[in-house]
Amino acid sequence: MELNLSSEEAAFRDEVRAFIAENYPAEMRVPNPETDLSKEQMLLWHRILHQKGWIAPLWPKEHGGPGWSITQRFIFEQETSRAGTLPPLAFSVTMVGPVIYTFGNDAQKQKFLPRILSGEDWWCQGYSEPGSGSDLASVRTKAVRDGDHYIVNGHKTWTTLAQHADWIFCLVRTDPSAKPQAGISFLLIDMKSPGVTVRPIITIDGSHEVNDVFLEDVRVPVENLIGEENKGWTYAKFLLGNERTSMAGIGRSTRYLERLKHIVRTEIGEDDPTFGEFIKEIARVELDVLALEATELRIVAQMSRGIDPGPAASLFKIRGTEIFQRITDLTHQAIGNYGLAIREHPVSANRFMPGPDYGHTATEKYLNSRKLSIYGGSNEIQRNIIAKAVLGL
Amino acid sequence: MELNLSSEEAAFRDEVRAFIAENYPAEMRVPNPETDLSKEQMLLWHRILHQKGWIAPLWPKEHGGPGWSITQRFIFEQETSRAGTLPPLAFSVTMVGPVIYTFGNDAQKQKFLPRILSGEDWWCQGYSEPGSGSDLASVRTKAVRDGDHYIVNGHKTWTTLAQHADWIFCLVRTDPSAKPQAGISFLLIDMKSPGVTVRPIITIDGSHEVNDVFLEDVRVPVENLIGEENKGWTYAKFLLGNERTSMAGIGRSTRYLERLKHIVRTEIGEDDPTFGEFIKEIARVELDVLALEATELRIVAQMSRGIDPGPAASLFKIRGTEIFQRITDLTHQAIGNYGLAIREHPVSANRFMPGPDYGHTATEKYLNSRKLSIYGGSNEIQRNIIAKAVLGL
Amino acid sequence: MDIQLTEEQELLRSSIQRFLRDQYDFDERRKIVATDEGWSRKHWSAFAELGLCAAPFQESSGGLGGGSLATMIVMREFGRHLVIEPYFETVVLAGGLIEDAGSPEQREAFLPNIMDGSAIWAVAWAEGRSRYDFNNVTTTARRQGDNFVLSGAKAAVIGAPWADKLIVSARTSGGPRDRDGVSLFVVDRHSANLHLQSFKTVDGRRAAELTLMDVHVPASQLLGAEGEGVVALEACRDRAIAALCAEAVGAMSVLNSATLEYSKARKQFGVALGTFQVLQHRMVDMFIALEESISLTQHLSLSLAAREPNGSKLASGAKSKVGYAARFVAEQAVQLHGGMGMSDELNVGHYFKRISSINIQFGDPAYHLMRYAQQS
Amino acid sequence: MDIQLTEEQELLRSSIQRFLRDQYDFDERRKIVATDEGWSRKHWSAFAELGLCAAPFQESSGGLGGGSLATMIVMREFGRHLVIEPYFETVVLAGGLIEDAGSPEQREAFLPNIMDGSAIWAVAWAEGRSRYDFNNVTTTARRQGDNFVLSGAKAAVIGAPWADKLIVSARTSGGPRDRDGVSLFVVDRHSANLHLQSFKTVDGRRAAELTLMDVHVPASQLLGAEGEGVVALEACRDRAIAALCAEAVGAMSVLNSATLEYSKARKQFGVALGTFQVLQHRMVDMFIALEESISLTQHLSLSLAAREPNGSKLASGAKSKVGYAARFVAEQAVQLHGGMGMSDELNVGHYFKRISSINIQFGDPAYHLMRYAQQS
Repeated sequence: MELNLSSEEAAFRDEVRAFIAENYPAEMRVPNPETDLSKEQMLLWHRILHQKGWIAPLWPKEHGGPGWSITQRFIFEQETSRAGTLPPLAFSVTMVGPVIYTFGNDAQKQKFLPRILSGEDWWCQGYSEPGSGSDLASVRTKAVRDGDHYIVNGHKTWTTLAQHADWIFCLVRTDPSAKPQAGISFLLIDMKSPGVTVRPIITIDGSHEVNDVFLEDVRVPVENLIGEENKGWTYAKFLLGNERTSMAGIGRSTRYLERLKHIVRTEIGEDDPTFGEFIKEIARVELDVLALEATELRIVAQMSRGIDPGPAASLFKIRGTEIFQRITDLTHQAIGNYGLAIREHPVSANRFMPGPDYGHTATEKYLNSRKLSIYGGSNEIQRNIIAKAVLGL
Repeated sequence: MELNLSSEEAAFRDEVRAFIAENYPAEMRVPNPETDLSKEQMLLWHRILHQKGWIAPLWPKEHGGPGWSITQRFIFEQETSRAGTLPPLAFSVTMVGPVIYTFGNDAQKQKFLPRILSGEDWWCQGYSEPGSGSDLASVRTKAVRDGDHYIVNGHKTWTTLAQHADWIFCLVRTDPSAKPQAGISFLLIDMKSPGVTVRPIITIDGSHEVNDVFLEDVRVPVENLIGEENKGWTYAKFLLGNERTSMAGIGRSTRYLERLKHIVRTEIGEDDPTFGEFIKEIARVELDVLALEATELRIVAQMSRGIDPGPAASLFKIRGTEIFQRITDLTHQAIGNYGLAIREHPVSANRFMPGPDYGHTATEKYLNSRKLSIYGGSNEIQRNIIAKAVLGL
Repeated sequence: MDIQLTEEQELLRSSIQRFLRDQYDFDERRKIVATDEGWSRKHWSAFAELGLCAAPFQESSGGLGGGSLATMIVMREFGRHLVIEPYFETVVLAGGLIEDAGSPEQREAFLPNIMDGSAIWAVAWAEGRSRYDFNNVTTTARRQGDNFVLSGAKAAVIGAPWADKLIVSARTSGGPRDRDGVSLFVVDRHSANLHLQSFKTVDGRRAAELTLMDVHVPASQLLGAEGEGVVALEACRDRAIAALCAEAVGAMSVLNSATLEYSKARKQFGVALGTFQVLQHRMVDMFIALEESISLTQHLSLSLAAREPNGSKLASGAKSKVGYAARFVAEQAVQLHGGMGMSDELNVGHYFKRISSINIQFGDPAYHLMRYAQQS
Repeated sequence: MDIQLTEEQELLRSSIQRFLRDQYDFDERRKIVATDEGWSRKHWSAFAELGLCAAPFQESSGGLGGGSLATMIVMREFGRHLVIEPYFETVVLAGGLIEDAGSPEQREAFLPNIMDGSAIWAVAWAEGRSRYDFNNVTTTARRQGDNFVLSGAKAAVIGAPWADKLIVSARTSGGPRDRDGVSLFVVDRHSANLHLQSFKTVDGRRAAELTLMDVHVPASQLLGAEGEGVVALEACRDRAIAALCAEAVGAMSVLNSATLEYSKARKQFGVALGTFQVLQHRMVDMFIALEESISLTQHLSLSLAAREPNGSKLASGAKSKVGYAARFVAEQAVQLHGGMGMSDELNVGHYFKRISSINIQFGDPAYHLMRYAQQS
């Protein structure tokens, strides 16, 4: 693509590429890393990156970031995703970390940031509640001040990997009389606190990625409040805006597209009447990826010239998820009759799965990727955002 | 299709088919009947049907209808549209006629109905106004009572074939202080009245089908008021509901689809990489037509059992227009480079048109059919109607 | 239903509806799927008692003579309740093949046990690389005295772990992709040298990979004419498609109602989801998709009942159009249910998965669209 | 623009913008199209004075050295104003072919008149049944002494009625669909035995069907190597596609702004059209379609400028993706303008028609999608 790298940048790219090749743990190369790894396995790469000083590309140097340029960050992002490495814990590094170093006090920074970088603390996100959907300001979980503590009661849901988490960052309602967005505070809660219960939610692909988190009379020290009481919505929005990079998922889509091509070439003869349809649809998606990648490069070029990318994140989220859903759909179609089968979790049980290896995760990926247009602000919400922010409607 | 015809019905179908074959005027078989015929030519078939007594299938027998069953009407509709006959004047026969015999007084019935049936009067519709779009109740044309007359001032637009019309039926505002739908009346206006001016609107396909109609101090006798003053919206809605049949356009789509197949077979080799794409897209449309036809038959079967078809008209309008637009789009693509050419109107000038005959109307039809999803209540409005009427949203 | 049902058909339909409403709600179904066996013999017996297993067969075969319309009625209701029991495999596929291609002796031997619910069948036509073509058969059957000896592997045989009998396609002559030379055999599920590797399907069923290592089958178990199995399977597929379309229509109708209801009840940003115009139009398109699918499915069933000559082409057309429509409805039902749509606890995802499987069984929408196109 | 333009490129762009804004609004354009000739020599001279006709050519050819990026800049602005003059035909197609395939003598003979605006050219490659393939050539050129004698018919040659010179493809050897054996000739528009039947195109241009009945062309007018015309035309097509994509992007950007503005101003049912969520989302998709088209068009122009090896595959990809995007934008712009969108008086329909023509020129989106797919 057209992002012309300087020689320093090219050298950096080569360094990243070599580092991944040499250091990415072999045991993390499983059919479906998102669901097939234990907590300890998931953390292996995180810890390697931490040791290298590369765990938090977005963080300022003073807090432990590598001090990279926007282009370097982009190169790192591109190389890691193309290589198919499991991203570091997003809820820790990308989400709560920046909130803490931006809005937290010194004690909070000293206590939490190093443990985030090292992977010692695993964070999960307490935003969604039953019935909130994309309307995150409709928080009903209550926190009532009681001396040096808040007493928290409520029910968080769709909490990703809460089963592994040491801490949860929560939106809680501290002023029930204020307008929805005004009475919210941002609290850090130790998952080991009495009154915290995690209940698995099994999704339609059979995996356990998300959970209900019940909070019953959980006592949270006031020192765990971020910033000011009732100002939590500001921090929450900051956090959501921080997801900007990598939502296009070019690296992942490119990898899955290559695999799809391999499957189609192996499974479907050129004389099969649907062969032409497959290669045409693959070409279509490939062009979608190319156009999105070229758009991403334009945005990176603008950002490095100091231009605000605006709601580019929404565009990337919409198109990136549509593309990936389409790829998983086509892959599921490509494996034909074996699309009827699905792996049983936990895979450690090692049950029989029919058909060629490359098809074993096709069904679960097709099902699992349905979530992409729902979670993280549904694609309908993203279109609302663009309509408002770009089109002024 | 599955509508099993009784032997009487089959005989009727054969009779209709034979009548068309023997009587449809050869000079009406022009490349694009909607735009290429003179007023007199357009009326030829109308007059033949009138003589036969078949001009107004929907009308009660007492007013000149043929007294057919719902199934007979359906058969007639199907046979005429499959044979590609130009439909009789819709604004006269299907629209204003039923309003007059339902809501008009005896004098109006005696004056207007026979002339509608015979084709002596050509009617056009004065509903749309600049800026009204699909919001027809936003009528701004005013009619002020002055003794035995109304003085009408206003501007109607998108008036189909007003250049041929003898009469126009108009929605006019008689009570400016009432709510939008409450102050409207339904007036019949002689196009020869002083103050009526017709100005052509040329559409993007270069044709002259629609017009602006300016009304300046037009004096209309009060005897030309239909029903009660300020009740016009009721009659207008009745009229719109009367368009129910034939909106699916199965006959027309079937004919155009056959022609498309012929063009593709002639123009595109089987070894052309896009051949597969064409036959696949044609198959897709053919199935859309088949599904819509089967739906139409279900509705006819329901209606003949006395079941209200509900908002079936909206479903037919949406899918019928989407299908026809797709067919004209594919036909335009099929003729390749000659899709760059378009006939110049009036065709009587007989200017040079390149490429094979079957492609000569492809471009204008593609362009012209864009109107179908806009006129007659845009497809967005039709979806609103279904959302409200069927889904209760 | 929109075509006028006969009194008998109405009776059939209302008896199924009543039974399923009372005995086969989503919780009950979940329990059945979670059992070791994965299906319910109790409910199966009830189906047989209701006459469902005999419904489509000709009266001359001892059936109720309901034909393809009876199948449509049953399958549509089964689709509404995600019935897991192997009615499609036993009655529609195997029963249909036996009635259509079997000898009088075979019909007499096998059909009564299917109709009274005492035998479960499955049909093994697919192979690892066959995709959706019946002629792609590498499993061989060679004559040895009074027996055929079958060797090879069959793939993704739905219902095989539950079955007493299997119908297996194997090549008696010709090359691996020849249309001629494929024959059908009735094989005992517990035959020597027949091995099953079972697995669960995405829609809660059980299926198996079959390995046949010199399985001996008496020559009397050859079903239909030797070498003409593809023709029999193609006719079987037309009936199968009509049944699957009806099942899809049943599933779609539940998804549409559930989505509509949810959108009216669920509030977001202070108003009901259903007030958002984008979602309204989405639901209108789901409504239209369902209406068109009902029409086309009925049209197909009626055409098969009347033995119209273009029935097979029409079957491919319906499989494609209804398949695309069902996928659209299923995907949008999940989308409009938001996070809940992704949860295994709600029924929506299970309808999604059944529709996704229907779209694979006997060929996906793209496969049948091209098949239809090539016959146009 | 989102890539950083050089100072020179910025200058080029702003000078075109200023000129077109002042001298080429929609009314002016309408008047030009309505003239007998159908284009404006006055404006053409101004383009030449602004340096547009020389912009893309190499400095060694006497051009300004702007290359494919200059073409992109010019064509995008031309797309915004629906410029009717034959810049694409003369500069991009013919000029590009001469610079790329011509001999030094030919470059010297022809390019100066193109760059100073004094000569109009057109390229005649298509035939009645050629569709979009350069090898489908039945027009023949046979050697006769110092001449070639051309016979046959060429189809839908845009700009031919305006042209002084034509580049005509004809077969010097091989069968009617062979890739080898097609040659290019510079033919005087007023040659003896060359007949034109002119017609108007849907986007307001003029085109012609050409009949050649033994047209004598000096052998010196053979452009490029004999028999290798297809290769030259393919390279020409890559440049043509980049130019057409840029023009489409310009047209789309006007349609998007116009639609957005209209939706804010136009009231229906008492509120602005733009408050309806369905229309909002439609316009978001139009916005996304434009953004992606800008990106891909820039990517293609940069790749051609850098002579990337996959440029030709990328050109097909861009023609397809930008073509589908532009069609979507154009159709929705008409739809959202309602009746007004259908009126010849409003500019929207004219952008629609130009986009519709762009999608035909040098191959439609489906053709190029398959060409791209076959190279993947």
